[in-house]
Amino acid sequence: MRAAVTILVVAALASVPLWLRDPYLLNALITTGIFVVGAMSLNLLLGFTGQLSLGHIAFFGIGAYVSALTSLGFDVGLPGGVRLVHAPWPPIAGFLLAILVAGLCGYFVGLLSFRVRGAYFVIVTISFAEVVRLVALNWVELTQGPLALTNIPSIALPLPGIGELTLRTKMQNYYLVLVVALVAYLLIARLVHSHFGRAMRGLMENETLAVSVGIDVTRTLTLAAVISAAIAGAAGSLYAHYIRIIDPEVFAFINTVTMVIMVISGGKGSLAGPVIGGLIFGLLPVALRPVMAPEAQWIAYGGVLIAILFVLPRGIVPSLAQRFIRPRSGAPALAPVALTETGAKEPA
Amino acid sequence: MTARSIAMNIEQVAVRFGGLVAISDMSFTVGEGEIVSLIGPNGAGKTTAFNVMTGFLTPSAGQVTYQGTTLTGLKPHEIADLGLIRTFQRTGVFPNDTVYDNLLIGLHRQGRVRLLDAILGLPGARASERRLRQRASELIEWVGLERRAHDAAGSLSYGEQRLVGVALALAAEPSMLLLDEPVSGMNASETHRFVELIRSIRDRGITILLVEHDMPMVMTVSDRIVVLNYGRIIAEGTPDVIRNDPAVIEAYLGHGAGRA
Amino acid sequence: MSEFFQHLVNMLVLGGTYALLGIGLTLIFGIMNVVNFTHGVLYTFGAYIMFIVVQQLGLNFFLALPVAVLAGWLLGAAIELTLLRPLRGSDIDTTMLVMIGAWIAMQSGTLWIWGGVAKSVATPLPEAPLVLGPVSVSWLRLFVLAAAALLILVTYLLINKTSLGRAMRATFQDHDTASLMGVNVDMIYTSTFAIGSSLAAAAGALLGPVYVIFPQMGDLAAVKAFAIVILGGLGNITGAVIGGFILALAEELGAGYVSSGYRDAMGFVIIIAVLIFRPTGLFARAERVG
Amino acid sequence: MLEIRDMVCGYGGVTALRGISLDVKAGQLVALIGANGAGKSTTLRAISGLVPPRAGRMRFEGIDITGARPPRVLASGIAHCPEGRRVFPHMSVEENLDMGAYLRRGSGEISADRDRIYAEFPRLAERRRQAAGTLSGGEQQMLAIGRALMSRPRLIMFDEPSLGLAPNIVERTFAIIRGIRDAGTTVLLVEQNAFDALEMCDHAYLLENGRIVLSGAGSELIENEHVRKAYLGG
Amino acid sequence: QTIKIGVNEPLTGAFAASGTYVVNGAKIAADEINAKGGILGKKIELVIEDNKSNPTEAAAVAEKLITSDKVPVLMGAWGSSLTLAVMPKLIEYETPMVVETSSSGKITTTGNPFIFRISPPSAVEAAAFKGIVDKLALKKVDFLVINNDWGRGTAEDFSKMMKDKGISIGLVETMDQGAQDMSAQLSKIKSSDSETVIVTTAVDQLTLIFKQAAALGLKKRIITTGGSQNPDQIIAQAGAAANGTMHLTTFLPWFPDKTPNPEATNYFITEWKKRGFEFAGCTESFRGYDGIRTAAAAIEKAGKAEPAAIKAALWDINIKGLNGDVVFRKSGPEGKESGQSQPNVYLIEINDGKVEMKTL
Ligand SMILES: Nc1ncnc2c1ncn2[C@@H]1O[C@H](COP(=O)(O)OP(=O)(O)OP(=O)(O)O)[C@@H](O)[C@H]1O
Ligand SMILES: Nc1ncnc2c1ncn2[C@@H]1O[C@H](COP(=O)(O)OP(=O)(O)OP(=O)(O)O)[C@@H](O)[C@H]1O
Ligand SMILES: [Mg+2]
Ligand SMILES: [Mg+2]
Repeated sequence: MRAAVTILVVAALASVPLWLRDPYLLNALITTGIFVVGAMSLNLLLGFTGQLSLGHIAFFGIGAYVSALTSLGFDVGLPGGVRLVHAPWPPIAGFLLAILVAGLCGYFVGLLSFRVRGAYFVIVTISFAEVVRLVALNWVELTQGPLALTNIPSIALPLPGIGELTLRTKMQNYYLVLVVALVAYLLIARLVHSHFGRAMRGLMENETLAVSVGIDVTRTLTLAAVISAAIAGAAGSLYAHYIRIIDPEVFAFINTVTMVIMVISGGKGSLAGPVIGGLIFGLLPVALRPVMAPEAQWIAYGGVLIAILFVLPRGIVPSLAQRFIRPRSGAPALAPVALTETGAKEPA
Repeated sequence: MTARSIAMNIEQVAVRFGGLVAISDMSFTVGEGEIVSLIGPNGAGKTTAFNVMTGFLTPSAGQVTYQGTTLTGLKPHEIADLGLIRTFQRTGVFPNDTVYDNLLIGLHRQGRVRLLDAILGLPGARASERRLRQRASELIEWVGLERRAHDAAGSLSYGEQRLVGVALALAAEPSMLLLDEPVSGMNASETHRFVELIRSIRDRGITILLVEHDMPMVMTVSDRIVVLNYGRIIAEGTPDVIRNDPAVIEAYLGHGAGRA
Repeated sequence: MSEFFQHLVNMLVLGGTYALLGIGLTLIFGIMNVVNFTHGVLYTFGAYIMFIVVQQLGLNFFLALPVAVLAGWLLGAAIELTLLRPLRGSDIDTTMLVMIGAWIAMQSGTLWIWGGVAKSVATPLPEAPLVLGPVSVSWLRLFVLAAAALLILVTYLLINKTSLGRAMRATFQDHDTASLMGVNVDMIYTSTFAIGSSLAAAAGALLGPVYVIFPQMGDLAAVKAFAIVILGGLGNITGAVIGGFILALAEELGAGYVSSGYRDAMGFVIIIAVLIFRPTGLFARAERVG
Repeated sequence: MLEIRDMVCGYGGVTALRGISLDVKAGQLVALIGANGAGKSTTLRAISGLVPPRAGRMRFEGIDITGARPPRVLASGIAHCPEGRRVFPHMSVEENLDMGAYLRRGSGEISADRDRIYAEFPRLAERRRQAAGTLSGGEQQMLAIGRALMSRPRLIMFDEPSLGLAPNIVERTFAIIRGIRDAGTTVLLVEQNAFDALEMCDHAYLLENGRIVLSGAGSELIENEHVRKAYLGG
Repeated sequence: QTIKIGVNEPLTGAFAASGTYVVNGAKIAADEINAKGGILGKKIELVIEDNKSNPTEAAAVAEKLITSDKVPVLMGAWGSSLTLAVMPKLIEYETPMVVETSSSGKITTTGNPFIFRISPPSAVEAAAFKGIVDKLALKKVDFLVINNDWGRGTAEDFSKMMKDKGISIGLVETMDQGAQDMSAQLSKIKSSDSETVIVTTAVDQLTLIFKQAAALGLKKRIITTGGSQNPDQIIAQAGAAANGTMHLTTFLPWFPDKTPNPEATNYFITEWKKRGFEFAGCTESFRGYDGIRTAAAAIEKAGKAEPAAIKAALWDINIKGLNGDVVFRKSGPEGKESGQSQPNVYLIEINDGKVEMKTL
């Protein structure tokens, strides 16, 4: 049953470019898809470990820059008179490196997250993103700073024996994003349903208790952070090669906020949540654009967001699931946390 | 008492919170397979001692060794990996998960598989998963919460949550169990049943260190009792000795405790 | 050397404004546990009230301040009643997202009403700065510093020394139990949010004339306020004040002696460093396990 | 004094109380006993207004308090010392006690009451300035009891007050409870320490699965075969 | 039946104020043209879209304008990163764009033959300033610039030009776009040994800088560049603090007679005031006006509203813009050159709250 639904949804998504001819809409779908991948990765942290990263765009941006620089090449001076010169590599190498480097950054931020929680984690992530943004802005020799990296090549897939296929058209890019999104989805799904996923949930709900039964906080959180960052890095790489210009504005706070909106409105901690939330809030601006004044579009955007949460406070997917599928027996009606050990929780 | 090998050795442990001395110069041992109770007035430092033993607190002085391993510097989960598992004085559950899922989380130590196996869903990972589910059901049955297995743990009554807490500790396969006031919130009959439970745990070779204010229970179940007052050990011995120790009666039992 | 003293004076003045930004948020975020994305909008709102009263209505500058505080209070109460009350008991992330929605909508509303062009407010204070040897500082900023000190003191006393303040803290630590103590928790929710909002509006009203007034002015202010609150420890007013000065010091010296491009990075690096060594902020609340 | 008729109560999809009727007469000490999950705490929460009743009526001193919110219930004279301590963790011991007197006016009397509580529980006096969240379990329990006493109610409800207290403090706590009853305050007591509770109460109710299955004088219940077996460990 | 021109500007977000000004200027141009009967016998229609000050959106907007609205020519997109994001789309759909504000050198040097820029990149501005430099007797200058392509580019190009003239360069300080407190940077500049500060940023930050410099007792000559100053807004908001500051600008709304096309300037200013806009907006909005007139002239010259024809015609136009002749010269790699026109540059000074033309 579930498998059938999944296949149906995937087939529907795969068919879109076959009947949707409007390049503008296809473009909107592609950029939305890229952000949906970012949102899925954020959901792994927020929804399954309870750690809200408000600097998630840092990993996305790092992925974008790494990928762009790998495929464009660079020549920078390092302290001590050393010059670091890199000749352009194929974009696909950039894509893989983006995943690697973003994952590595996730590792360090994950190590930090072992020390801080809740609000403190939030601010560390915001700070991390800001510092990365300022480095991108000020390390002009490497990143060209505000002058932006331009002419980033499109991704080319090596076809063994034939040569390579450069993904230039919208349809090609659409399928590329779709495939990456599916892989990310499956990876996250497997992870959270495994025993690692349970460890994450345990930490999220009652950390003291979780460690007392032998769950390793650092390892679990770092693992989640690495995978989450790596996926975000992949999304960033797709972004760089699709938009083909990248400047420090990619690290803007509003981009993180967009991902947070996608995750929470769709339903954090549910696999489909960020996809649904992402599609809604990725495409809502497209729908609003022709019908009202620019400022009004934003007001409507905020209004829709509030309205969704008023009707479905736990996010679209979990709230609907609860309502239509099976009323979960005895979900605590009074806040049960107040009864338990860790008492007053810090805000996330 | 026969010569057993020592499971846990607490050597001259002291804990201070700012100016407040919670424990000073505490030393005692717990033998393998023994049931030792740690009692004392409120605020004597019993829970603090547990926190030191399980790595939640670093002592200001002294050290604890468990089965020959010095615990200093180990993190709580590493200590748990040695088989030293505790329960909490107040309730401790994963409130938004069902009782069943709570136990699956508690079975973490049994369910370790390689990340890649889990992500690829290899047979090893699946078999392990089946074993865990089996064991979780057993544990639920054992504490008598079958009826509540699929309710969120946070929606259970106070006493029921405490039972889940004990089941969680057992799920972690302890070689030594530290129980912090396990029967508070249970009535006499429930306590009786719990005593049986503890005995059966001990019979499986698990060492038990118990903190409890329920004197009838402590007196019936303990091999040996250590009494703390203001962070110091003021008495140590068999239940009979402790029951009649004037210092203990004065500081802790009270004169009406004869019924114990 | 004189440059150093000038930086120090700048730091004092800037720190005062940061502290002011921090205390309003420490009430709402630190005590109420609402990740208040509208803090910046309320700050902006206070500044626009100042603009309306002084520039458009032509009324007195000093009169405009209490008006802005009152307006902030009313708007805050309205937000609490319409947006937060219906979601009482929901997840903190849900309320955060509603606040994000309100932030986006209200900021665009500001843009719609007043346009994007920056406004400024004339003040009756002398334009020529106060010069003390090698350092000089504007009278307006000194006034802001003094007003900030006053507001901080009043807030401190309110929270820590009055029974209303105690009820507030109790409510957000355990609201069922607080209601068992006879606290009207609905009233506390509304008034805490309203007081926090009025402080944000006060900050905007004071700083609007120092800087310029435009729809996004609150964004940067809000980010800094969050950093300050967390640096000082959630819900800790003294901590927020000290956090404000630390951030100001880091920025001044960072810009003065490291590189102005990394000025804002300094503050964030400090935050990361502080949290590595003191994971619960500079003034952590005592906690225990078991 | 307190009169409950056919009260039904629950959480979400769960029904915890299935029609409860009980009476607490002025000046009495009434005990409520029952197994884990029987609904004892829910009964107290319903009375104090934390959980709205789904059916039934409640009257206190002749006034209908069905569905009243907690502050109103407290103002009408009923205090509730909740289960599981529920101290305000980031407030000091002293501030916690002052919260108990939130609705009272007159600082002189309040501080006299506070001193009385410090005298009863010297441990709390030693810890006056300590954040309540860092107190030991038993110390928190003492604080919760003290805080409830601070409101000077006409009816006070205790939910497992002896939980986590040392035996000598349990004795003292029961003495205090008897003392306030003797001084004219009505008490509704939920206790797992069923023997002591039944021994000192004037009247007792036994709750099972959300229903009252037995009621009578404490001594009657102690003698009851079912009670002995299921609750007294005998 | 109308001829459409796509306008891709920031109407919300960080650059909303400027983008709105530019659009207002554009509307004046369109109305003027239509009042005179339009072009090729048809009215022109501006299809205005908000790019939200966001590069991703700017690219999406370009896509929409070209594919859904079928505009044959665009104007946009204010900020350099916004314009740079649009550029791949221009190549993809072979549609030309008139760039009215962006200053990044990259825009015309990376080989995009669909770009026609009427705003001066900082190198052009620096070259124009060259003549004035001698007369000001500069010795040592510090820079305080906004940390984006515009500020950084200005610091770079002006430094180069000044070094060639033997002027020494002191500090180069930056500030974040949106930063409100520049006291730290100004304190540093205050204690440096240069006599002049070159400041490049948008008008809001300029106001703040003047106020804060006055508060700090900074007594150096301040010269601003970039033509986004809105001196009137500065006078209104910074008051006495603005006195003595000098501004390098490309448009002189205060002295219509001194502009290259007094008639158009007068018309534009009258119309601007008639529509109730703030006078201060003129120095930003005239670029929208010139941009649309440029696009319209190209359509007229092309004789049909088709992208390829318009692109070809853009090379041939010569109109008198508000700040000089719009004539495109080739810039960038051979075979794929972009067009760049050279506007005039003037120096003005604020004295006693009035704008004066600096005669040197
Ligand atoms: N984090 C802390 N900060 C300050 N004081 C603390 C902290 N933790 C414990 N204490 C104090 O140390 C003393 C010992 O506390 P502990 O919890 O160990 O007592 P206990 O013996 O378990 O008492 P109980 O039987 O009441 O549970 C208490 O007086 C308590 O107030
Ligand atoms: N917050 C809640 N959400 C959902 N169900 C709840 C909640 N609190 C209690 N219940 C359910 O209501 C029933 C009665 O609980 P109650 O707490 O009244 O029991 P009790 O008699 O006080 O038990 P104990 O002796 O264990 O404290 C139980 O079945 C419990 O699971
Ligand atoms: Mg204890
Ligand atoms: Mg109960």
